[in-house]
This record gives sequence, structure tokens and C-alpha cells, in this order.
Amino acid sequence: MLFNLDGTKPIYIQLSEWLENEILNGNFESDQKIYSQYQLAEIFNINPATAAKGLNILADEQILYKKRGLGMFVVNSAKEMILAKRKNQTLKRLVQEIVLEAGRLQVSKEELIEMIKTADIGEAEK
Amino acid sequence: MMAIIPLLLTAIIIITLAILTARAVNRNVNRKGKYSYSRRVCWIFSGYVAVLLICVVLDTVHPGNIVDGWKKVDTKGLEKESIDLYDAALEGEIANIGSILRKEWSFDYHGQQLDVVVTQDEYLNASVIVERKHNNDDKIEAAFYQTRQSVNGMDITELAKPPHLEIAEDGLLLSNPKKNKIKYSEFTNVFSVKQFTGEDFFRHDSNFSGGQSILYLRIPKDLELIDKTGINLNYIEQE
Amino acid sequence: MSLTKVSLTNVVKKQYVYKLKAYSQVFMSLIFLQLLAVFFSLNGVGGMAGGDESIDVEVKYFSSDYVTAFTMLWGFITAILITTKAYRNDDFVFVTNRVSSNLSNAVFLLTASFIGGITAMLSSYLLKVIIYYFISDVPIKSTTILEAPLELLLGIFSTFLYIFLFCALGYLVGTLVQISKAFTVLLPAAFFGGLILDGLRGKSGAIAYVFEFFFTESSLPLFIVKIIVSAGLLFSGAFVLSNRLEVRA
Amino acid sequence: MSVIECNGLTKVYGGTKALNNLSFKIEENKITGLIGRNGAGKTTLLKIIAGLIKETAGELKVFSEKPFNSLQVSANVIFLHDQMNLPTALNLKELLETAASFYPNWDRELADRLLDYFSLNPLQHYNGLSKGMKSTFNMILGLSARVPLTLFDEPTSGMDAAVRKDFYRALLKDYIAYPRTIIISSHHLNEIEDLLEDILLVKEGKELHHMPVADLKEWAIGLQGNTAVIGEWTKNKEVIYTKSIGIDQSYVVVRNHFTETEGQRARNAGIDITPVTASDLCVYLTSKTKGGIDDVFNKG
Repeated sequence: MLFNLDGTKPIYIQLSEWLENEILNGNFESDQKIYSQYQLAEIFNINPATAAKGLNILADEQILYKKRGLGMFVVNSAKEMILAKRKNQTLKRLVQEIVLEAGRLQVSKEELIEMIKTADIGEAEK
Repeated sequence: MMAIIPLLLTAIIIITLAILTARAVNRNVNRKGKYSYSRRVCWIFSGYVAVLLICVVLDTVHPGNIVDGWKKVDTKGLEKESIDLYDAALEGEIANIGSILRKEWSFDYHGQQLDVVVTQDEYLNASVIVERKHNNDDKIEAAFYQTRQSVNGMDITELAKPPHLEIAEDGLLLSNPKKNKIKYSEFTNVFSVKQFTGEDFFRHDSNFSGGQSILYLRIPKDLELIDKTGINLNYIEQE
Repeated sequence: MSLTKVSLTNVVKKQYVYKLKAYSQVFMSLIFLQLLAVFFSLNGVGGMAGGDESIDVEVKYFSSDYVTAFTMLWGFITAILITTKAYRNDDFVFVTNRVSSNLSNAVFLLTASFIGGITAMLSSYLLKVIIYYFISDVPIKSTTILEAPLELLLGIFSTFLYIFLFCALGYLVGTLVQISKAFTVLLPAAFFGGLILDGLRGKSGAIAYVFEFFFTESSLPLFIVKIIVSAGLLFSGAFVLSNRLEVRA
Repeated sequence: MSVIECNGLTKVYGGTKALNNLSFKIEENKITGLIGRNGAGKTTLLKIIAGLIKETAGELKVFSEKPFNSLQVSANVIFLHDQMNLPTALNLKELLETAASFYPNWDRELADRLLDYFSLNPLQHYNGLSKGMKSTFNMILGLSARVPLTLFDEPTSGMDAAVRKDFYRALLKDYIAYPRTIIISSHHLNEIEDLLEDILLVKEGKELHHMPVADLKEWAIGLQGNTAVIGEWTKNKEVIYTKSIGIDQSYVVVRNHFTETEGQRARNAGIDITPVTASDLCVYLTSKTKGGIDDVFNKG
């Protein structure tokens, strides 16, 4: 299966992240209809209600918008919103964890900043 | 009441057998076959019914072995018939019921006395009735009369032979005929039918009616019969 | 998904069709038992010897009494059989309730009785033919179907009713056993105990009375009424008793 | 609309309560997982829903009717379990034909295709099948019948991993095409977790929890760290499971009432916070003691 079922994150979170990636990768353009909950359920072999929950996260964040009876569509600024969100949340959380781990390993803040600076940035971002 | 016990024993045997067959059949069921079990049962059962129907046809067209030529007889009249015969004989009127005369003999005898002897058996299977003639013609006339005999409502008179008569030296020898054996089978209705047709339920009611046999002797007027073996000689009273 | 509406008669009909197939093994045991009974009957069911000095008469009787009796017992056993778990629970795989299950069982037993009645009567012809051709060397007195067609019909009908009565009895007995295993001991004990007691007292008791009640009834209409009422009572008893019976594995 | 409404349901078997005052509701067109230990009363509950057995006390209604002796309920419910009493005289093909005659929505084509896919010989008899094949056949019956309420009791028992996977997929696809209410009882929660919408957790005949399966993942968290520190942190929490690791380390599962900042502070205090998988959580929740099997060996 595509998802890590025993994973730490609930399936619907993983699903919403996967959809975000799809949008980021350009598989869905603005105003394009995205997968329905049933399509997603079939693709990932999950309960449609769970799939709907994943879609609803994105709808709540206004990355998707609903058209009654037609399904969900990608908003214009979806990519930007996703990027902003990830910066805000994901990166922040990761930094938090790094700082924590650094504390445990008795790495000073300066040392840590130095490590970040020297980290190879090439592949990850582009 | 006691008759039920063997019935119950059979019942128990049957129940055990039935359960065993059911088990065996059950085990048989699980075999994989080209045809489904229920269809096989259907075929086997149809085959069974077909055999039964063929038997019905065979039974109707069955040519031989059936008791044929045996007339039916109304058993109710038989008893009266035999009493009538006896009474008529004693009254000397036997000749008037001549239709049941089976056999006649006639012997010449010149003596004054005649021993009557039953040979072989102790008794003669017929009543002996004697009529004295009005003259002495040196002739003994014998006739054997018999009413109809029946078994289970069928006339078997023809199957009984008349007795044997012979004049030997100074004696009339009487002997029963060679016994005739009749064996036959009867197919009766099942109890669930008999119950409604008035037949005896669960029992096979047999009746045998031997009929009346009379040996009628007409002897010369002055001949004296000597009963050697104790058969009852009945003389017709004459005025 | 929208709900399905079903009617009792419809379900009973389907269950009946299903049971004809699913319970088909009982017809194999019917054939077996009837053939066995025919075999037992080959020796005759009775005889008579009589005669006088001039004639000896020996009569041997044949009839399909055994076949009929065996078939009645078959009905009894079949009815018990279909109340056992292995068969009873078959219904509960598919659409059913206890009423429809009981009704379709009753209709099935009615059919089985009818088939049993017909074959029991017809098997007397098998018996005849075997006796004619293979057994008997003496003349046989019998009536063919053409001579007495009504007797055959009467036989089929009354035998069918008898079998059905035994089915009803078996069904009640089987149901009681399903309710409590204690009845497997109690019922035979009561039956045989009653018989033995009657035997000791030298009087005929309830069992003999019941026996006479049916088997000596010479009026067909009365017989029909007796059977229908008794079978009806026995079945209703079984229906009422089994209506709360749970399905246990 | 509630398909099943259950209020104070109790079932007594020979003195012991298989179900004890159980109450819940099951909504239409949801797949619910019925989870519990052996002997928790799962099968008993399903049998009552299917109308096979009668409740001792309380009330259970299926489609607003009491299922025991209800023909309407029976026509709209199919119950598949591993002790199915299918008639021995019929082969698989005939069994499917019979089922088709009873269920108006029966999908003949689906049944035939599934039979073919799982290489079941239609001329074979049910009794001759292996345990896994019996389960497979039950599944075919359950899916093809397309009844509004389908009950699967341990549907995958005896199936090998490949067939189990196929079964889950087949179930989901048919459910998406023909939504209906399905209840699955299973030991393999981790396998069916994603199929489920709701989960009904029973323990000793009582309802423990009834919630969307998605919520279950966030319902509790695992804390691992120094025993003393953990003890401090879990003092006023609802502890679900504890286990000691090494000399002074502990793993404790508690209800997840932690706020973001609280979690942060815990982490700073040296506690590892990890999510608990749904199946682990169910094991913890349904176990008799908080320490699980370890308690047996911890005599002190």
C-alpha cells in the first residue's frame, strides 16, 4: 500500500499531505477537480469516510473549495498556501525537534546554527 | 398387547438402520461429482419409481402362475348346502340333488353278508348312508356325493378326489382317496386398505370349508352289512 | 441500500424448494428402507394350513404390510432428522424466522409423506413381480391394478395420512429433544415403561388405546378427521415449543 | 437513520453474562469494526442482531424491529461466521443459487467471478473445504447478497495473507459501489483499520468505546522516559497501560489530553511522546489489567 499504515500519523493526515504533494507537483491545476472521496478510497483501500476527512482538512484550510454536487476543486492560490503552511507548521516543528535533540546531546545553539548553515541545501529544496 | 413387542423390536432395528443409512448417505454426499448430489438423488429416485411402474405393468400382463380356473364361491351358502344334502340323503331324496354326484360304482354281490371295512385309515372321510332296495338283485350300487369345498372363498371341490371302493372276498373295502395337497399363495391388501374394506386388520383370515361328503350305498333287500371297523352306517328308515 | 420487503408465504415457498434439494438424502433412505422391507416380505407375512382327510390346503400370504410400516417409521425418523441441528440450522443461513422454518418443514414432510405413500403402495407390485418370477412355484391369487384401482388409491391415500401422522409425531419428538436433551431418555422411557406396565397389569393402557384409535377406525371420513386433527395438534405443539428456540452452533 | 439501536442489552448464558448492559447505535451505510478479546461477547452480539438468539434483557432493534423471529430483519441481514451450517447435500454452485433465490439484490455475476477468482470448484461441497476456503466462500456469500446489513464474524479466519488482502479490497470496492451497513468483527484490527469508519470496542460484554476509527489514533499517546518523571506527568491522567523498561524507564499510555505546549514541556523534560497505533490501543484497552501479561509475572 502507498501509505505507512502503522505510521505515526493518522491516515487522513497522510492523505491530505499526499494531496498537497500532488498539487505541489503540478498534477492538479487551479480550478481542476480533485479526486472524489470514493476514488481516493479505492486508490488507497481506505474507508471513504476517512478519505473525506482528508479532503475536508484541505477544504477547511481553503486549499480546496466545494461545488455542490460536483465535488472539490483546487483554489487558485493552492500552491502558495501549501508552501506557506508547510513553512509555518512543518518546518517549525522540525526545528523544535532539532533544538530539543541538540539540548539532549549538549550541542550549543551556535554549534547548531553552524550545522544548519553547512548542511547541504542543494537537493532538498530544488 | 404382546403382539406389539416383536413389532417394536423391528421398529428399533429399522430406526437404527435408518440412522445408519442417513449417516452413510451423508458421508457419501461430500464426494465431488460431475452432477450435484440432489440431482443424483433425483435420478436414482426416478429410476426407482420407474422400476415400480414397470412392475405394475408386469403385474397386469402377468400370464401364468395366477390361480386361474378357480371359481369364486359364496361361503355363506355352503353350510346350508351340506346340511341340506345330509338331510336329503337321510330321507332318501338324495337323487334329487344329483348335480353334486361325483362318482358312481356298481358291484355284483351274491352273498348274504358283507363286511364293510375301511382300509388304510381309521375313518372314512364321508358319511355312509345305506338304502335297502325293495328287491334282491344281487347288486350293490354306490354313489359319492359331495357339496362344494372352498378355501378362502374359492371352489376347490374338483381338487378333492372321491374315495376308493372295491369288492373283495366277503367284504366291501373302503378307502380314502390319496390326499390331494393344495398349495397356493395369496396376495392380500395392505393393512391400511383392509382397515376400510372390512377385512380383518393385521391378520389373515383363512377359512376352509370341507363340505359334506356322502357315500350312498344301495344294497339288496336282505343283504346284511357288518361294520367291521366302526364306521357309522346310517340306514334310511323305510316304512 | 433500500430494505427488502418479504412475505411469509413467499419465504416458505423458497424454503420449501430449497429443502427439497437440501434434504434430498431422506429419499435415498426411503428407497433403501422400502427395498429392505420388500426383502423381508419375500418370506410372506403369514400362512394357513388346513384341510381334511382328502385334502390338505396350505396358503401363504403376502402383502406390503412391512413396506408400509417401514415407510411410516421412515416418516417418523425423517421428521426427527430435520429437527436436528444439522438440518434445522440450515434455514438460518438464509432468510427465515421460526414460523416460516416450521411451515416449510411441515410442507416438506407433507410432500415426503405423499411420495412415501405412493412408493409404498407401488412397491407391493415390485414384491408381486419378484414373487411371481423368482420365488413362488405355486399359484398366486391376487388382484391387479386394473381389477381394483380404487383400492390402490385408497391405499395411497390412507398410507400417506399415516406417514404424515408419524411425521407430525416425529417432528414434535424431535423438537422436544432440541429443547432439552433430557427428552432423549424421557420419551423412550415413558413409551416403553408404559408398554411394560400395561403388560404387567394385563390391561391395555394409553398406548394401546392410541393405537386402536387410528388403526381400527374403519370409516374413512372419520379416519381423515382423526389424522388431520392429530397431526395438526402435534405440529402446532412443535411450532409453539420451537418458537423461542435459539440457534446454537 | 440508525440501522441498529441497542439499549441495555444483556445476554446470560448459563449464569455468565456474555453481554452486560450494552448500549450503542450504528448508523446507516457505515463500516463498523467490532473489536474485543475472545469471549468479549462479539459473536453473541452479532447473533442477537441476526435474530439467531434472543436477548435476556434490554432491547435491540434492527431496522426498528426486534430481530428475533422477524422475517423482515432476516431478509435484510446476512450473518457470515465460521460455523455456518450450510446444507451438506448442496454443492457450492447450488448454495449460491439458493442464496440468489432468497436475496433479491443478489449479484450472480459477482458471485461467479469471485468463485472463479478464488479457484473454488463450484461442484465441491462446503464441508469438504478447508477453513480458509470456507471463509472465502462465506465472504462471497456476504458480498454477493448485497443486503442492507452485512455481519462478518471473523471473516478472515484461516485465510492466507493474500486472500485476506483480496477480501479487504473486494469488500471496499463493493461497499463503494453499493454502500450498506457492514459490521466486521476481527482480531486483526491493524489489517482492517483502514476499511473501517467506526469502531465499537467491547470488553466483557460492555461497550468500551464507540468512535470513528480516525479519532482512535489521537485518542491516546504513549509516554516513555524516566519512571519518576513519567509518574509526575501522569499523576492526574487517565492511565491505560504501563510497562517498565530497563531499570528506571517506563512506557505509559494515557488519554491524550495534552495541549501543544504541554507536550512541548514534556518533551523538554525528557519524555518521548509517541502515537499509539489503533490495534495496540485496543489491546491495552481490552486487557484486564493495566500491565498486561507482565502483571502475571510480576509477583512482587
